[in-house]
Amino acid sequence: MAIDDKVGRDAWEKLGDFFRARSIWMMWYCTGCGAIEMPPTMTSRFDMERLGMGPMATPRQADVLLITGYLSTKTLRRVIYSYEQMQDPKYIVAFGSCAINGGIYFDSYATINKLDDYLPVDLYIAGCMPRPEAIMNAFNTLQQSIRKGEADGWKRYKKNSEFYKENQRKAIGEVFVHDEFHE
Amino acid sequence: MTNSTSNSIENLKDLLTKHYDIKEFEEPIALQLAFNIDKESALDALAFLKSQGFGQLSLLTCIDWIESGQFQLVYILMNWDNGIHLQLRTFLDRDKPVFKTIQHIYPGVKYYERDVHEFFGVEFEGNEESYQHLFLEMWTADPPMRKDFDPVKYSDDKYSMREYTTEFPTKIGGK
Amino acid sequence: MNLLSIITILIVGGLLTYVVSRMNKIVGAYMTIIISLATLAMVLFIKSQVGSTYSILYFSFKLTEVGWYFSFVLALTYAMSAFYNVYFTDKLLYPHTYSMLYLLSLGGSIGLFFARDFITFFVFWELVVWSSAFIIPLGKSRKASYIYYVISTMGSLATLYAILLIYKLTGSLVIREAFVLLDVSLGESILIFGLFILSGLTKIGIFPFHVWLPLAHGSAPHTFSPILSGGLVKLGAYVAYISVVIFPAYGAFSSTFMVLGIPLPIYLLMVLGAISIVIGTLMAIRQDDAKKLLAYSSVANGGYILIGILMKDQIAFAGGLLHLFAHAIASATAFLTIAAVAYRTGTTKMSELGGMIHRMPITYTVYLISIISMAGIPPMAGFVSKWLILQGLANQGLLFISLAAFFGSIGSFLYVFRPLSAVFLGQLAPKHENLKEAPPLMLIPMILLTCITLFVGIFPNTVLESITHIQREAGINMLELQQNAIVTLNGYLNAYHVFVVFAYGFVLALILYLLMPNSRRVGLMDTYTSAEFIYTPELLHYAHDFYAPFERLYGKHPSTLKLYERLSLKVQELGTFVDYAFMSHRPSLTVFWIMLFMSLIAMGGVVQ
Amino acid sequence: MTLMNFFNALIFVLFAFFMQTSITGVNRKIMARLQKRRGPRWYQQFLDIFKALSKSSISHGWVFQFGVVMAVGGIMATVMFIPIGDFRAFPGTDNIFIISYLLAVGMLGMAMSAAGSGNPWASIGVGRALTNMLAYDMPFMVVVVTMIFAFKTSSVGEIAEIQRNIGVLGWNIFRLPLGGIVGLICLQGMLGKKPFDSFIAPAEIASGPMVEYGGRQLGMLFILHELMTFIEVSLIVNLFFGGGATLLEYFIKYFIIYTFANLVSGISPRFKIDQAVTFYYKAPLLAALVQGFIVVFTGWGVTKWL
Repeated sequence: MAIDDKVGRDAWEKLGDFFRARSIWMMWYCTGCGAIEMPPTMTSRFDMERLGMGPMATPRQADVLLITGYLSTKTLRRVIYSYEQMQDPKYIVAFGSCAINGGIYFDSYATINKLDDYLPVDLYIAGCMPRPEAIMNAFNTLQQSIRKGEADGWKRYKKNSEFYKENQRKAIGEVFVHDEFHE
Repeated sequence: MTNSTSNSIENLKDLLTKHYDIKEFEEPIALQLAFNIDKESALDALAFLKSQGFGQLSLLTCIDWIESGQFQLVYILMNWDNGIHLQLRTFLDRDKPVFKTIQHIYPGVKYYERDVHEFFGVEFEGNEESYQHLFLEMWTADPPMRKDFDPVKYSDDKYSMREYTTEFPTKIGGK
Repeated sequence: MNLLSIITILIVGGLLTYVVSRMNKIVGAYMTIIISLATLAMVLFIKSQVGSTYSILYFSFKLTEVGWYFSFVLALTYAMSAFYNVYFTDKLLYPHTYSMLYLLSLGGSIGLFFARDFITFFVFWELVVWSSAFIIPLGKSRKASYIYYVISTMGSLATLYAILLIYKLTGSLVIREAFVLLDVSLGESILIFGLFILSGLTKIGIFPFHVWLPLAHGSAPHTFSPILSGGLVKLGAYVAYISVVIFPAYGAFSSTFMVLGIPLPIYLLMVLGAISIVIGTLMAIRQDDAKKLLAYSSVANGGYILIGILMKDQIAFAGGLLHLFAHAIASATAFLTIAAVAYRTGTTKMSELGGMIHRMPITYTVYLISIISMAGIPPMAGFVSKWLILQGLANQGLLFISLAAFFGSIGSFLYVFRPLSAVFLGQLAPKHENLKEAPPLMLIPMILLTCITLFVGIFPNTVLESITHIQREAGINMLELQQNAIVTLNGYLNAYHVFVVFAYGFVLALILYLLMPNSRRVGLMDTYTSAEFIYTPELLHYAHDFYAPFERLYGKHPSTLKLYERLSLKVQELGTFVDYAFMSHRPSLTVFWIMLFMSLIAMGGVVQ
Repeated sequence: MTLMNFFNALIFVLFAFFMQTSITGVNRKIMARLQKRRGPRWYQQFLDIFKALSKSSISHGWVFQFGVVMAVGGIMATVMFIPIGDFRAFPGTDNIFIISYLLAVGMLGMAMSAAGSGNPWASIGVGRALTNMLAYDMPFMVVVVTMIFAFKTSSVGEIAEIQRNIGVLGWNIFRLPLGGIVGLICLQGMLGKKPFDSFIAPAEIASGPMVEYGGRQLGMLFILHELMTFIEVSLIVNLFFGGGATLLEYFIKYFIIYTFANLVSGISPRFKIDQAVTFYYKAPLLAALVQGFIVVFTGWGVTKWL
């Protein structure tokens, strides 16, 4: 599928987006403090499964990666490695102010401030941990944007990948860590 | 229970003052004793205390007194028989902070020394591993816990900030 | 071109090969290939001369249907495994004796199958036992050869005793008449039946006598293991055939207690077969060495063959004989593939191997098809034979034996999958990075055997045809074969239909698969490791303790080998006591014995 | 083996897929109601499968892809052998042993491609799946052998026929009560439902064999799972509940049994794999053997029945 901004989606991708909008599998990677909001969203009061969303164990099977809170440099390396293991088309939803502008950890030497420079974010949810209502509303918006084809974070990542790679290198140096714990 | 431990703290104090010239003792809370000791006799004090029943080294940490240009190493020991915690504190010079490893006394101190080296830059001769990183991955700047390290400046130039364009409406009901 | 020429060519050829390979090893190895291929061709050629008898010196042969079937299976396994001799000669200590014994054992077994009287039968039986006993120590361990020789001689001596007993009772040595003339009491017929079948049990490796099989197969030279498990195990099946079909076992034991229509002695043997299936499967699941694993699977499949032959009815008997053929091919192929891997990597330990498929794809496919047949999965020959055996057991209502049979067939999924995943799939270790595929001369027999397994799996009637001839010769009502379907009392199997529908399903799945966006090739190490960076493939390869939770269930199991060792210790103690009591020169002992006898005589009890 | 047979077979496979997938969707709603939530739409399972098929995917080598196609092909072939009422895609091939061994082709194909992905989670999952198969198949096969011995036929369709001739009381669940109970317990193992699904434990071994599948392989494996469920449940329906004379009757029985299995799975914990093996080798195997002895030696329930 040749990807460029201007050309619309071909029929095959439109059909795909129809299915992808109604059945999104969430990767089970709780990167920050917002992950505690997921259980109430999944269980009986809010029931995420009504939207056709559910948790899946591995990046290969998942569609959406939830960045639920601040991202330290070490976590960011693992998030980037998992994101690249996910299958296209994939989406990213960032929870809370820490992903938007660093939040209360803006001055820390270990956490990044603007997630958008390192990973293509499709949707931000404001709040210093958004409550399940906000999360459900966000998932609805995500589904509409997928249906309309606006959730093209994975296309942006592919298209200007050297922009992202450059930012990643500047912030965290090498993604693949070679030290005594991993050799 | 308390009178036996209180007199054991007393005879602990006499024991220590007999061996080393310790000016004064502090008792921050019950069952806890803190005292300062000079760098040279700190090592054999630790060995001596281990033989007195202080089998557990709970913590090794470092305090950065930047005004007086000194690092202060704090060893917290614990005696399981009478439950006494003991803080052994020594001062190091801030510019060239060097101390000896005590792995032969408390083997568990290996990772504490590595942690203190990573965050303060204190060298522990004899513990070659302490020169590697423990928590920080691929860290190139100088140790972050030192007071002369400015995290905000580091964070600003390493991690890009989000620019906010501030065009709020000048007056209520603006354009 | 008749039977005598085959046997003479083999015996003389064997000695000739010894001389030739003395001069040049490789030529000796090629000689074994040529001669065994010639034997295979001749065996196929003499199929038309069934029924004729020959005699030479003291030996007399009779060309029977069952003899032809067994020798065809043997000749096929020998011919195919001979191709490997060329590559393994330099690894052997005495390659010339190996080539000679290789051909002598083939000659012995073919002579055995066509023996008309007991003397020829026993002579050729000993020829096979001796030649294989001397080949096994050429491999890794001598101890395996001792144990093998002791157990099989115990069996053959028992058979010799039975033969002499029969000769005394009936006065005739010809196999087919001697058994018929036997009209003796129940006890004596049980004795003769038990003694005669004992050598069969030891050769197949049934429960109490299975101890030698894993040791011998596991440590035999790589090219001889396929023959040991594919070929020589079948000699025991031939003895079982004789002792059940030619010796009127069902008639002689009709007066004993009948278990669901089967006389008790035969039912006990079937229970032994069932136990050896269960033990073979459980032990095979635990093994880490691929060859030992396949050896234990031969113990399990030997149990199937014995049960099939002992049933002696329309369905299970044919199943037993077909399983003999299918297992011979499947386990020979599996051993050959493991030998190819061992030739390239030098080890058969599963925990040291991994990811062979990326360097030896053809060997992988051959191994896959052979284990599909060994596990008894549809499109292959193994399925048809297991189907027949299970139908026969279900028809007879033998619950315990069918339970063991199912345990064996489902258990076989576990132990056949273990080498597949530990040796061929999984991570490729860097030290195996620049391995090459097996040499071409090794690929020929593997591919040939795979095609045979597949062909017999789709058109089983080609082999079942000759099995019905055996049933006619043995006087059992023949299996009903339609165009290429098998019709039995309570089941219908058209293997060709099953294959066609399987292929149809495969095509449907392939079409659906190809419609979708194609997949991007990704390296083996780029896999989900909970977002951690791992760089050592050996550590990421899962091969050690593959079925750990299941193996823990029967961790502390009693081992028959230790039982025998304790037994031998007891015998030694007895020996030392006797030596001390009677053989020593101490006067005190002689005085003691004299006093003892005097007192007995005095009591007067000894005289009359 | 005319062309009509093949066309019928294709229709049959599609019917089996759509019926089972919609029943799974309805069951997901029932499971949700079990946990006091509303649950997804009934056609959510279709959406999941077609979404998975529409995504791009990775491959770890030719065996990784060939195994999946072989597995789904084998299972599609098995579905063609299942009889419903008097409808049989290929007459005369619905032998129990062929069906249960062709199921093994599906299992082996998936096992081969999972191990081919080189991920240790997958190999652990496959090892557990095969051990699980060794556990639940023993009691079930003993019951199957008793049935073959009792009814003198091993074709699934004829067994269902025999039961239907005597009417409702002729069902094997009543004639061979112990056998029926063992069949339902083994169904729980066959489907890989909750008490016996340690081989796809999502948190413990990252969903076992499915760890490296994404995109079209995952979609194909979902289809495989649906078809396998169809085969196993329809086996139980035909063997123990008299199969369906009409399609509607068959559908009702099928739905009740599958929902029952789902409800049992909804409320039960997960066995460790060796606990599952010891569980199956205690009570169910004993019950199956007792049932077998009753039928073989006394003939109650088979020859002496109303």
